[in-house]
Amino acid sequence: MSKVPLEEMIKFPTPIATVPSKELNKTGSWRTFRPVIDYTKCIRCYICWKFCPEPAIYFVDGDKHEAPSDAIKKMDAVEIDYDYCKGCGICANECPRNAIDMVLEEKIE
Amino acid sequence: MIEIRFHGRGGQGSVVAGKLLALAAFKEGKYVSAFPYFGVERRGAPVTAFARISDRPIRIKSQIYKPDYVVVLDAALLKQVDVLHGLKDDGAILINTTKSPEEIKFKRKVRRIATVNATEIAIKHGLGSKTAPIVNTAILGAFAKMSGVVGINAVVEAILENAPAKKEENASAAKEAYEEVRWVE
Amino acid sequence: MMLLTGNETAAYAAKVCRAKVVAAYPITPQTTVVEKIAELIANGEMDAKYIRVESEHSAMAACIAAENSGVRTFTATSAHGLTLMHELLIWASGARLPIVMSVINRAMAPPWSVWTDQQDSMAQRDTGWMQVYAESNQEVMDSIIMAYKVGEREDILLPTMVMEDAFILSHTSEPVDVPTEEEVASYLPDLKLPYKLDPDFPAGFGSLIMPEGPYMEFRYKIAEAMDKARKVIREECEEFEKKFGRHYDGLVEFYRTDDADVNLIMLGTMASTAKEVVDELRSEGKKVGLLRIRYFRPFPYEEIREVAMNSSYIGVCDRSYTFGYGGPIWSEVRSAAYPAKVFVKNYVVGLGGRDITPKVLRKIYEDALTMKEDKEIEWVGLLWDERWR
Amino acid sequence: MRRTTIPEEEYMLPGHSACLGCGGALAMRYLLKGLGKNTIISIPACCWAVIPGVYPSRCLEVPLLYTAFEVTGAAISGIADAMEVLGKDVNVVGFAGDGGTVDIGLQALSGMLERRHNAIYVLYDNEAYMNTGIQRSGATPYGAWTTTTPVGKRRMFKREHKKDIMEIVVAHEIPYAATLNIAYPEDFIKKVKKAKEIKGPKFLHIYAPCPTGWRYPPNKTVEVARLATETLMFPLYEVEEGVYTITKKIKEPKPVKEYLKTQGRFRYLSDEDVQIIQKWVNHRWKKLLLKEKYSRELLEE
Repeated sequence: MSKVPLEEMIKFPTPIATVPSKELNKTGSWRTFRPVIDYTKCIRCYICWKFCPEPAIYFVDGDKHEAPSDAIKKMDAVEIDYDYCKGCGICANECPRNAIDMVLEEKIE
Repeated sequence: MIEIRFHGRGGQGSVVAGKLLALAAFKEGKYVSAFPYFGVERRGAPVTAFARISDRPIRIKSQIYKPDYVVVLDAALLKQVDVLHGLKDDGAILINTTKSPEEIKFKRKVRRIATVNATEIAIKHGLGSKTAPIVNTAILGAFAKMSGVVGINAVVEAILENAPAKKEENASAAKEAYEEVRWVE
Repeated sequence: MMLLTGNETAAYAAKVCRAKVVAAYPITPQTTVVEKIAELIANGEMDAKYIRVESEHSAMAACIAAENSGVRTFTATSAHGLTLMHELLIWASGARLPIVMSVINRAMAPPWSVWTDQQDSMAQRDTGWMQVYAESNQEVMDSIIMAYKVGEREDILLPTMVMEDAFILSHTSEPVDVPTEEEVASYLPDLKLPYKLDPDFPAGFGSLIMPEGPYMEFRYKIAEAMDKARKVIREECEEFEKKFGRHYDGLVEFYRTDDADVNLIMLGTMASTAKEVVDELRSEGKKVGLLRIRYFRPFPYEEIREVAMNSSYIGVCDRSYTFGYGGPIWSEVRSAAYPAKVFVKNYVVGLGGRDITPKVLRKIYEDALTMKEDKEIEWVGLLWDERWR
Repeated sequence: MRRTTIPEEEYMLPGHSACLGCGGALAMRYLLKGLGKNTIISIPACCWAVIPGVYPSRCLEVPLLYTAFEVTGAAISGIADAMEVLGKDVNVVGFAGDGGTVDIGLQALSGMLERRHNAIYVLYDNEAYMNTGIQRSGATPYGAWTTTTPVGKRRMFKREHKKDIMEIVVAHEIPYAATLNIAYPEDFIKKVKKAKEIKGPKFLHIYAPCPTGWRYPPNKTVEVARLATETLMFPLYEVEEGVYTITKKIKEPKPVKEYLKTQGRFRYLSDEDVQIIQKWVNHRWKKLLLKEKYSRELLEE
């Protein structure tokens, strides 16, 4: 699983872990359900970002996605990093506008 | 090698006496070691302490069973403890007592019996209290004279350097006991 | 020169080695080590933090954490305290932390006994700690200084326990040459770990490793370091002599072994007493010698093999027992001596502080001189009485 | 443009190995947001010994010293004092689970608090030995199924109430102790920041639900956590120099049944069992209100 060669791993006399987990472990492969944001409903309250235990939700420029109103569109939007999202569904559960759907991965094209 | 055993009670300073004696001999260029009875010391209970003095490095690490000298810090112990146990046939004993050496009788032969009233000397020099005088420095002065194992000057020097308090008084007590000690052969 | 007990010596050693964090819990007969350290700190003679932990287990845990932060640490314990630490002893060596600890060898209960016995430290021989057994207070001082020097080398990075026999050293005053902090500093530089806890170095110290990961490789590195330490200790003894003028043969001490037919092998204070017995027997024309093990870890198998090759009979004195088959020193000596065709007999002595007198040791030498091969293991000094004193 | 209610800086990286919906992962994320980069953390055996991933993986942007199960208190004592020796002002933090805190690590915790080391001890409480696979701990609540309190013919679920670690800690008279809940990140981080500014030993008790061990779907972690406070199963309060302050006032507490029914571990409970828990909750809440009321008088000293 690890991409680090054994020789490289034993450069210290004792195990001292220095490689960021995101370089080693794409936890997106754990996912059965994928959270999909409906940007027409999303009010950009960032509650999903706040409660993500990975964290796998990040901010992007507001113009990048649709929005329910022009005022909201001025706010930054969020995207889900599917490389790491494990699909726990907390975001969908906590979303005050029901703007996140949990879609079965196998149905995703 | 000379081996010495001290008899006292927990809290009387027998262990310190052993250490001061070793220190005095060490100052005279001798090899020394000093140790307490390896056990659980309780205040008031009879205790022993030991010292070895030698011209050669001391390699023996076992206990002392056959001392050359026995030093008794409290005469009451004579009735309670077999202070002569293991004392060599040509060994000698020093006792802190009000009695003269002639008055001390043992069932077995002892080469030299010495006595000194270290209690009186200690009280006179203000060491400890009347009911709990600290006699360990006085008795060392007497030991220097009766044994010749170590000189009084070295004893005084060791006391001056290491007595936790009343250095001068302790040294004076040792010097006085050095003069006062008497013995019979 | 000062007249110091073994325990006072250990405390002074921690001071002159500039230990900066001391975490320790009191236990008889170690207490005077920590009392002395507390006194030195209280008098402003020692500049260190003394963490008065609530157990020996926490003592070692705190030392591990402090040492991992890049600070030189010291602790001391005995018997039950040492065995309580067991888990963390393995942790310290696995984390490659050159902690130094004074161990006052004391018997394990039941029944309660506070006297000399080496079961406590022998039970730690697989923990990855270097182990050195002193026979005098001066050796306690010198071994602690050298323990930091050897342990902190980047090619070693292992912890060391320095043993004193309970009371026989811990509470016995002997003249000790105490070097100054400056003298020691010119021999022992400040601790410089190649890695330490630092907010600028976000790393996980000691994380999980799967069977295919390098767990085994890291264990091999400990073994390599321990093997290397054998050579380093011999070299450091020479360095030490140059600096402080006191000679140590290395991992062992040879005492009249060269032309001896019968050699006894032992460690700790009994070896000191045994030298008197060797001289006595030599004066009677008996060709006997003594190999004193200083370092039990790393184990001096080469020196032992050499002596075994040149002996007609070997006796090994153990002050502890591995219930099941012989004393630990004996079984290791026999394994190291193996290529030599020599009988190696085990004498078990001095458990629970039972005195090891010249008479006891003479009896053992006399038994060995008969060169009988009928009995592998013998307990000497059972049913103790006047005969042995 | 954006406005967030908690700091944006992340010191926990994705790619870690926590279960789906792990409350403990959220606890760490918020904790580090409150503490910042100048932090050293020590973690004993617990879920978080595994979450950073297999060597050489790390998922924190601060150094992490792994330690043995029962030594968190001692380890942070050692680090805190070493930092003082080195003259470094660093947040020294222990981060342990409930077993490692209220059971096997209690002695070391008590020692660290009593000696008043300058460090923060964080308990992330998932109410059982989860890393080893859901065994009962002293922090497991009454009525919970675990693998060592299984429910067979004999209904052997845990019959003892949760150990009150906060009161044990407060009895050490430390400057700051608080309860935190991952469902209330703003309150959570406020308390972390407060602890950071206080010198001496600090204790943070975090409620960190575990979908795997509590038998609820992972998307419900925040919901379950919120219910714990809304039903007063886990009230939020802080104790500063002995003075209690309830930080989340619940005007109309929901019945505990609302909370219990969300989790499979409580599904064996009869109405009487639920009443036992409700009585316990009511009693403790009343006690807490009294503590708040009477401890105020300490401020007049």
